[in-house]
Amino acid sequence: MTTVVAKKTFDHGVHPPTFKDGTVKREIRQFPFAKVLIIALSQHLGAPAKAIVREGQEVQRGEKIAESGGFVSVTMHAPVSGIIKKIGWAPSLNGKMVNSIFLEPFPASGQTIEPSTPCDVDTASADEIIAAIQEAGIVGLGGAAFPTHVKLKIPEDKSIDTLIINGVECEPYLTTDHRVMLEQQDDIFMGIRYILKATGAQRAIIGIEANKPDAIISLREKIPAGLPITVEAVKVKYPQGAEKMLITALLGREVPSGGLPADCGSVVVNVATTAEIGRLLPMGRGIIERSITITGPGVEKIGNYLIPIGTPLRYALEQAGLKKNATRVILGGPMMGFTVSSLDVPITKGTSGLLVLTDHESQLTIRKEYACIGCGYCLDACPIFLNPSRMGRLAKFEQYDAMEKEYNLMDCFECGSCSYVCPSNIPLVHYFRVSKGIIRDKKASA
Amino acid sequence: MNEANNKLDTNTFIKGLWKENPVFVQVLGMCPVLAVTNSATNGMAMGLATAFVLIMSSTLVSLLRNFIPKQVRIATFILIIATFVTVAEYLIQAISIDIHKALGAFISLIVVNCLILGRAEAFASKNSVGKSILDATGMGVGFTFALLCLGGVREILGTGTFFGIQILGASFEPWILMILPGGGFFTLGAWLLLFNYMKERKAAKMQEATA
Amino acid sequence: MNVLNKTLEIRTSPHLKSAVSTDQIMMHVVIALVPTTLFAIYAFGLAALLILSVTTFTAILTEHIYCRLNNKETTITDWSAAITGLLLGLTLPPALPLWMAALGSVASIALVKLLFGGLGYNIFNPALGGRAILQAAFPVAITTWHPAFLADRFSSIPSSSFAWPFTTGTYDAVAGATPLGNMKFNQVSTDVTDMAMGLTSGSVGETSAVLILLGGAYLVARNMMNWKIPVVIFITVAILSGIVNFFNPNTPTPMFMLLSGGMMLGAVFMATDMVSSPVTDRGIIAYSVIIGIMVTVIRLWGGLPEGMMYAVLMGNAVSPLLNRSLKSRVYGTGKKGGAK
Amino acid sequence: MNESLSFIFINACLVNNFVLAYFLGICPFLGVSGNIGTASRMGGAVMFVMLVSSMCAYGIHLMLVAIDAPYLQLISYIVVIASTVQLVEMIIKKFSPALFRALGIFLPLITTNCAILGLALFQTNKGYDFIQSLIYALGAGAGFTIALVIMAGIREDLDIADTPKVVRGTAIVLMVAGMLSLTFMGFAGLGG
Amino acid sequence: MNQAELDKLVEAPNSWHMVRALAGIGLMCALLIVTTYELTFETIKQNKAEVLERAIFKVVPGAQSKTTFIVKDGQVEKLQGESNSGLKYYAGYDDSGKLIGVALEAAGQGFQDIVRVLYGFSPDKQAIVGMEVLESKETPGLGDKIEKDETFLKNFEALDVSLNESGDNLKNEIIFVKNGTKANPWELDGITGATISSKAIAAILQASASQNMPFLNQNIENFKQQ
Repeated sequence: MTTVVAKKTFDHGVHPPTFKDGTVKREIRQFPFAKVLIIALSQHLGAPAKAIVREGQEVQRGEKIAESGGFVSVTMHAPVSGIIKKIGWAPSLNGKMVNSIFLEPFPASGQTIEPSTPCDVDTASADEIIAAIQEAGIVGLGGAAFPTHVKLKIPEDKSIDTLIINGVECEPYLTTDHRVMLEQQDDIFMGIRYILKATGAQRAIIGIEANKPDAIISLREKIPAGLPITVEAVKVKYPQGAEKMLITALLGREVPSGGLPADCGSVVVNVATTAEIGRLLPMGRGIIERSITITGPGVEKIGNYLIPIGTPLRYALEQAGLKKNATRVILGGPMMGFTVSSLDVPITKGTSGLLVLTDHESQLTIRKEYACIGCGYCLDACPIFLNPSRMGRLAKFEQYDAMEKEYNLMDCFECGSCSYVCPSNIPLVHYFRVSKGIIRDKKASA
Repeated sequence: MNEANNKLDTNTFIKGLWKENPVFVQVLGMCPVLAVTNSATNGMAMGLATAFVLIMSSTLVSLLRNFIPKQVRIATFILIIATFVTVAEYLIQAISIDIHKALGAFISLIVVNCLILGRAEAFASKNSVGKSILDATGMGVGFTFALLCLGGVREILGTGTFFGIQILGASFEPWILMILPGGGFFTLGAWLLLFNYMKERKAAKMQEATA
Repeated sequence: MNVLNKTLEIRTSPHLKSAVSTDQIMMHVVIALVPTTLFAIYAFGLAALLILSVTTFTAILTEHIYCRLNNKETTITDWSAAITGLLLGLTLPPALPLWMAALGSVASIALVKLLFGGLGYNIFNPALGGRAILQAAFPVAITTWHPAFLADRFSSIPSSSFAWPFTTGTYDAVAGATPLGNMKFNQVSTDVTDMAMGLTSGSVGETSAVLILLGGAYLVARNMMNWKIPVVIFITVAILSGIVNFFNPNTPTPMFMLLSGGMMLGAVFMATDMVSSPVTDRGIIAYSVIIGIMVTVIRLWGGLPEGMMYAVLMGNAVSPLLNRSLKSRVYGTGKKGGAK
Repeated sequence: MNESLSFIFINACLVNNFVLAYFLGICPFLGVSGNIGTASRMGGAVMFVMLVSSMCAYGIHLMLVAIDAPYLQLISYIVVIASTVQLVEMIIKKFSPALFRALGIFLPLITTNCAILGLALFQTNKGYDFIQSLIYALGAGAGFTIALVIMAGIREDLDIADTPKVVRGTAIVLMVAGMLSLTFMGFAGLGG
Repeated sequence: MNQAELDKLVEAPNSWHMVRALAGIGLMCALLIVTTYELTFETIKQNKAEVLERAIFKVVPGAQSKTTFIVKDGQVEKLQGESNSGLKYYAGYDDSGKLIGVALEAAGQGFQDIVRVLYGFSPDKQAIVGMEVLESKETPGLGDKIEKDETFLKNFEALDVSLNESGDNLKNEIIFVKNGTKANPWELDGITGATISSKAIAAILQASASQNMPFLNQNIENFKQQ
């Protein structure tokens, strides 16, 4: 394989092993339908969607089943033709119950999708494109699940010069974005055209980590004539895929503390999201499935799968096959992903990976905790130059005020680099998550 | 002020020795406590000088407590204390130049010992003469006792002597650290530690008893 | 499929850990000290072996007993007590009475480390803190040097080593003088190569600059030591003493300054102690500069021939301040964050 | 011996640090060293008062020598220092409310700070002239501030440390002071 | 708290009471101080004189009486009464009233702080014949050996300070040598382990002697009348 030399990057960060070799060569394959799909009405950040179907109603695959509950909210579509069994509470990732639509597929249906009104990139206005993106139910597929149209709606007082397409995929184990970049290149370029128009950016940069040379080279070759797109390689480092880090690496700019990428003239969209936009908008459809890496030492049939939204984890893992010693099921990557407490949780739009670890890996992370010895590893790891060592101690002794006011706790985006390197095995990110919660609660009640 | 409160009881005296010991419990008047306790003799001399000033000024303050208006009380207290300190200084010089030399400026610094002003303000200015003398004596003895404790430990370990008398044998290697300033801090720290420890144990026992 | 029915493990991210752990770091520090230790025993014979064993063993024992008394799990397995004991031993003169060495070891662990909360919370480097206490307590004994490479060093032990506890030791031969003492009091310089190779008199483990640097390089290669600390200290000392030496050739040369006394051991193994040095980048630089300045000032103008110990302790004392006042610029704040 | 100004300064500031070698001003050292900001402001206030009271003490001493009344030394020093602090407080309050807010609460505390009186007594004992006295006050004040700020930094760290219960409070501060005192011994012999 | 006390608290400040209290107490204090001062004055003076005399007789061995001289306008004069300024020379005489030595103070920087010493000069021997530390803060047990160490004090049985030919300076500087290596009468044998403090004494004596010896030798006649 050819290699690509990359110089661009950000300061600090860590180099965890990538574990991507197992799935990177496996093409995205269609996943079967589960017996019941659970479509949570709140699987994005912002207001929950409002169901527009009732129990017992029959729906077509691709049909709108819920409309957005506000501007920061998106539409939901039926991932399968079938019958609405129930609208009610179902478990979600963080343990809370959320309102969901339970959909039972028709076993014999051809599962074709009805045609709809397309959005033409050449004729539509910026606002029309943004509305279409919301209508298509598109959210950030990188993991945050933030409604994409909100991100692309640039405030009046700001302007964007550069659109960054995030193809970094720095989380270990995950390869879905990598596969998307190899398999859906036309969709990506089409998506970029939509986004450029929606945001008014003059150029687009696709940022890809240097460990995906095949994607870099083939995307470079396929750039359609006349489009202001470049493909840039960035160094392999975690968390290179974080918005702020990618902006710094590619543009040398910093997003102001507490601000948005738009504050420094850029907007970052995940590559899979871009591909979705480029694929769905010309046909006027909505997101009904997404590609997910199912991997980890605890999985028998690892690979990248195109899975209908709403598929319960239990069904997904049954299909992929679990090993006996599996202990930990993680939604997302190993650095920022969450362990699930129940396998009845459905796959949502934000799910980029399903990682199963075994006793062996589990043992590596459960080690004796020592007091902070001030080694400074975490300071050298923190991509935003915080002092996790100090903040960890402050959190332990419940001095949240100092953490926020003197040590910029709120700038932490919980990438986990500090916990990863900590030789004393202090759960730093966990402390920070809890502390941020406490500070937010305090502010809310004040 | 009720009658029972005005009675001369032993508690007024005893509390200064132990329960409210000015050094170990209230941590007052640290500067002479540390500075001159490099030997038992010095500690003792300093303690007695302080006790003298404390008792005399408490007596006078108590005697004059109805004569001194509230607004100028601190000023008069300081005046009275400074007077007795000056008196003490001349007396010590008359008794022994060597002790005066060893204690140096720290005799004068008794003036700013918060213990004395504290007792004058908190006790003598509100209580009868008899009670005030008792309280001052208790505090003074407690203070002297504490200084002796510190000075004793520091002298024994630091020079192998106690009140100048060799007690640890001629071949004892003195821990010079103990008579240095650092040793003063360490020794007082260790005494406080001991007091904390005993308090903790007592509290734990009490808890056990109630549980 | 019964795997799917078992209780899942709930953990917070990240679910990956780098392999290095605190006890391993500590263990590697001990490994890095091995060449220095072996050379110390080779140079000073049984005396060094005894003193190093006594300090190390006492340190470990003190920590163990403390944990037992407090009904805690023993913390000696984290190797930090061993490091403290070993480092303390390396900074002591070879013929020091063993009871003093043991006392110093107890002070290091109990007073300077455990009272402050144990590993991670100590403000001062325990080994140096213990040595400072010994220096203040027994100033004569701790500045009485023993010549290196005596012919009978493997067969006899200096009589002072076995002085009865709490008594003064009797010293055998005419004491050896350290290069720094010679420089300060007799204006006699020592050959630089001798000092680099460790052929001079001095504390048990401070004589061989080359082996100390080797140990340091080992730790730096494993990213278990901040190389900036020794490097900045060396640069500061070299520049300062170079300037002074330029105007007054009677003062020691920069090379002499770097190779003599506890400079190497202090800069490489004491100042770099993770717990008692700052964590922020700029704090580390300031810390090292302060140590460099202070050691030069004490050596050139102060009353003492050697100031490395005091310099590092002073660095430790101001570390909390440096950590607070010299933070790194947080991403997106300050000058760069505001710019578009 | 006519001591050089640099010697006086270094000696008062480092070698014989008022707090760590003479134990002067231990009360504020133990009381106001919990927080770096407070400590540095307290240090500034003490330094300022030291300068003023040093000048006053020099004048009083001249006067007492003139009227041959050495026995009034202590009493006049303490009275003058107390009233100087009051006066300074009033002046600052009038002319610089900002400075008053920063230093205000410390000024009354300083009255009973033995470092101030100690300074006045020492400079008289040592027979310093006016300039020497000022430098001495400056050195002592700087030394006090340094010790106080270093201690505050350490105590802020100790607040978030797993110290055993029995040493918390004054005991651990004294232990730190002991270590600092040992550290400052390294400065011995400097300034000559 | 009863009613009477509450009344006292709200009572308006009475300036007459304040003045009365302050003046009364001030007067009383002044009285107390002056009384003590007068009562102890003689004893203290005597104590101090004794201490000084003890020191002088120690550094000028054999002296039985002393006279204090000061230098005024370049002239040696007997000190009348008290004086706090200027260097004093204490001449020591034996039974027969013969001058046997002059004691004077010197000071310089030691290890911790200024060291003040008193040393005796014998015009006959042209040597320092005694040294006493008046004030030092040298490290106890180490630096303070300059006060106690017998071998060190032996240096001052006869430390050569004879003048050079022109008589304006010492022939040989007083120099410090390492313990046990003293070879010449002008060398000061140091103390092992207290090198810095003993070296400081050498420096103090050298500075003071080179300044004072020529003067003393020139004016030695003036000191002879008791």
